[in-house]
Amino acid sequence: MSTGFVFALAGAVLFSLGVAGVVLIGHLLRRILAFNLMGSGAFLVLVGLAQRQDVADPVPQAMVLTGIVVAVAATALALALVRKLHALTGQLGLPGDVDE
Amino acid sequence: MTLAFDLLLALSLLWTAWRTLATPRLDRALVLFIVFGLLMSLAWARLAAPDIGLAEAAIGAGLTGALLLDAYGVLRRRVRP
Amino acid sequence: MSMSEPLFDPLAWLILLPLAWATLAFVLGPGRGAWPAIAGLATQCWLALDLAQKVGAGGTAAHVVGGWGAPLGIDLAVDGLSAAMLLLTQAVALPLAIYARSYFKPGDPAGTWFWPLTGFLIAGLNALFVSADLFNLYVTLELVGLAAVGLVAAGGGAQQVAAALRYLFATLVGSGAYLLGVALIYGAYGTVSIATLLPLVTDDAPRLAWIAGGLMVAGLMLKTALFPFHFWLPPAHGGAPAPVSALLSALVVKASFYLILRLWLGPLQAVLPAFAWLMALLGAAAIFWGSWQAIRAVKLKRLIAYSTVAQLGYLFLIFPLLAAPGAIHAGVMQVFAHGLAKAGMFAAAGVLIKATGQDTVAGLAGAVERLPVTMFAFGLAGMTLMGLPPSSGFLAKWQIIEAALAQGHWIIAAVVLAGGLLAAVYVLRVLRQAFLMAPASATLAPVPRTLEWSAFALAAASVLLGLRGVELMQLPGAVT
Amino acid sequence: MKRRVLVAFVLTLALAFVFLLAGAMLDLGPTTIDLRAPVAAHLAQSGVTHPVTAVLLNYRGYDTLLEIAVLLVALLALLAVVGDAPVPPSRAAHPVLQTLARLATPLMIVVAVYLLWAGAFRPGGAFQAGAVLAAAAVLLHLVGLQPGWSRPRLGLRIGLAAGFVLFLAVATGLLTQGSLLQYPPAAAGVLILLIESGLTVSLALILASLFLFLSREEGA
Repeated sequence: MSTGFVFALAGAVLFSLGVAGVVLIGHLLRRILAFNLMGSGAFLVLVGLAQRQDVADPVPQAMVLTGIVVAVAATALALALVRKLHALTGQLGLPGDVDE
Repeated sequence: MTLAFDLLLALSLLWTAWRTLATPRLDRALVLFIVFGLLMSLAWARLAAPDIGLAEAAIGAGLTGALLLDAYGVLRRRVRP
Repeated sequence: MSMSEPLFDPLAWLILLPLAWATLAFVLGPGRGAWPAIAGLATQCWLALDLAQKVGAGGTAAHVVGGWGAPLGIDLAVDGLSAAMLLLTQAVALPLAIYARSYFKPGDPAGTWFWPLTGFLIAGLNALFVSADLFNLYVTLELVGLAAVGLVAAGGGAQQVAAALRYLFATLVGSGAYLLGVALIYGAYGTVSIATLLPLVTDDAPRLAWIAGGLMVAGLMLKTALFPFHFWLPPAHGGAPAPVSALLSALVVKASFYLILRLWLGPLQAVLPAFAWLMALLGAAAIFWGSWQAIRAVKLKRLIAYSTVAQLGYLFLIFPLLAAPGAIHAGVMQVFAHGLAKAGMFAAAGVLIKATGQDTVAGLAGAVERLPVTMFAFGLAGMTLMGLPPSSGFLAKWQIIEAALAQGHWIIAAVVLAGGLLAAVYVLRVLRQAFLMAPASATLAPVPRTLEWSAFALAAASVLLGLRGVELMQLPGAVT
Repeated sequence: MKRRVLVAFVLTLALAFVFLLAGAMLDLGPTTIDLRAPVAAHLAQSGVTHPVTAVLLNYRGYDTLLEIAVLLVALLALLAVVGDAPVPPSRAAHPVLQTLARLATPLMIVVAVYLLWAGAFRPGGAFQAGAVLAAAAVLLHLVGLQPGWSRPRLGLRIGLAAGFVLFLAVATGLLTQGSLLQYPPAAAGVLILLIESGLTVSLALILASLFLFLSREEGA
């Protein structure tokens, strides 16, 4: 088994864990963490699967660089919303959600 | 040998990720998340992707971690002023 | 101006222009940038029309970004379907921009960054409609999604922020699933170019291609708010300021639908049709559930938002019918009909809320007498949603029924008819309330004329389009 | 009880998905297309010698252009959410920490310039350089030497947008070459360095803004 494959498999698990986290966890900061895990999983699959013969491929690597920047942008916006919600309501969960 | 290292690294990634979501204390979860980012940097180095490794350490673990810790600090202070 | 002059390629300028005026509006500062936006959108309308005429005449348009060509570089391509979407986007955005300029008073916190965010939103939509590269499409999806969330949240109270957060997580998980699908496609085929993938993905595609297709479509369904993934839409579209609700309902949810259709007819045509009846089933469920919730809604904008859930359902009824060319025409006509009518209806609702000071159906008593233009606009838009002739909504539903009966799927025809009746119930509920006598105590705040007439223009266009629908429907005949 | 069932259901679904995906990945043969060859073949005309930078700013530079737009949108959305708020008084950290931060800042600037310059031929580039510069600003903020930002004034807005405007202008100007971002090979290296320099400054400002505009909101 190649390095690329090992991390592609790990990426598949991470992605599923992240999605499950976003769906199941009510606490919003924790949900942001789960979203980031999901993203990291997708990035690992993108590069790992393309490099399953263990030859570096710059194209998916550049795509992941783009993806990381998009993820941090989304995280910052999510945090701004969470902080605003907390300032307005004192809550760290969304109304009507299943709680932890 | 390298396969063993890769497997170990992949398993630690998954374990850290799981603990990040499952650990009951939020501060510990945030620290674990930053550790996760650093492990990701290592994984990128193993995947011959040093550019992503650098970016992950600086942006993924560094900036995202700082944003999260800052938010955590503010939220905790608000709860008990 | 001709295609041989690359400097004036309308395809490139449809992306460059909104990026430029969005950035200009940001540099100009809070609340500024309305006029550059309106001027830019007017030019974009002309560019989109120009492009549609070329494509309608049987041509296609392409732009090889960087000059490399796929699969190394990124290609942009316009066929009839994308030309139609571009046309709708500019045609809806221009009147809404004129509306929004009067809607946001100076200093309104919801309008602080409206213009740059809208510019980036429009740029993202245009870029999405012309992109022929699956990863580039991911970036455009994120651009559209984050701009839309920012517009929903802007200056809002707790409910609006909560709605924006729900929307943000939905849209992020949606694009995350799409991205994993793209990763698998790249792993399986070594390219993300649509044109390059087209001959490669065949009936004996590896299992990974099926999983990729499922992931991409599931993510896009979440972004399109197809039942049962609609949970985020009513609070977001119902809670945002009226011009934002209009942009979101008319255009943003259509973008992810367009992408599903693009994948379905293009690179994943060997894989996706297995899910055709699942799509139609969910579409039918959306029609019934959305209409039922609209009938029960207390708040006016909530009612209109649930009507969007229902109207999106029709779009998914066409998937089992795609063997007949009429099905695509029906889909595009429904996208136009709902886009124009819903933009007009949300705009009219914004006027009514400003005038009555409350967002409830019950508060509308007497509106017909005091705001006849706006109520007429609401009625015209409602006509299109119900599918009454000669509106474009009628044409769209007629086409779906025709395609369904031609292939013996009478059940789809029955769903369309039932959906029209349900729409009549919730539209007439609003109109009946508006015809009631106003309580003597009620006073209406004055509302700028521009708001009333831009709402009217959109709603009237949704009806009048029915008379000129044939030309529009010839456009997507040229799907490549 | 209901919650337990939901958790079990979702986790089972996730696990099933992992197995399905892993199985399909293991089945995979070699790909028909391999982009490594064309990436390497055109490297000489791309203006840089590091393949990842060539993809990021030349072959797929259009992705990067839109990605900067995504960052700007996130910042705009953030500003729209948090609104105007007074800057809270910054809490000064221990003088030793402040001195350390003062010493670290020039060092980080040197690292950023090196990363930017190195990007043409080895790992590095505008994103990493911008992130390091942003980290310097965040560090200064954390020790109380850099107050949070209350509202983006004209100068800051110009700085935030400059990198994107430069990128957009180059992309548009190159339409004369035949299409968006079609660098003439002779000028590609210079143009890419120009774009990256602009991006470094703006990215640093944007990333720092994501932090500094958020952190002032604590007074709310």
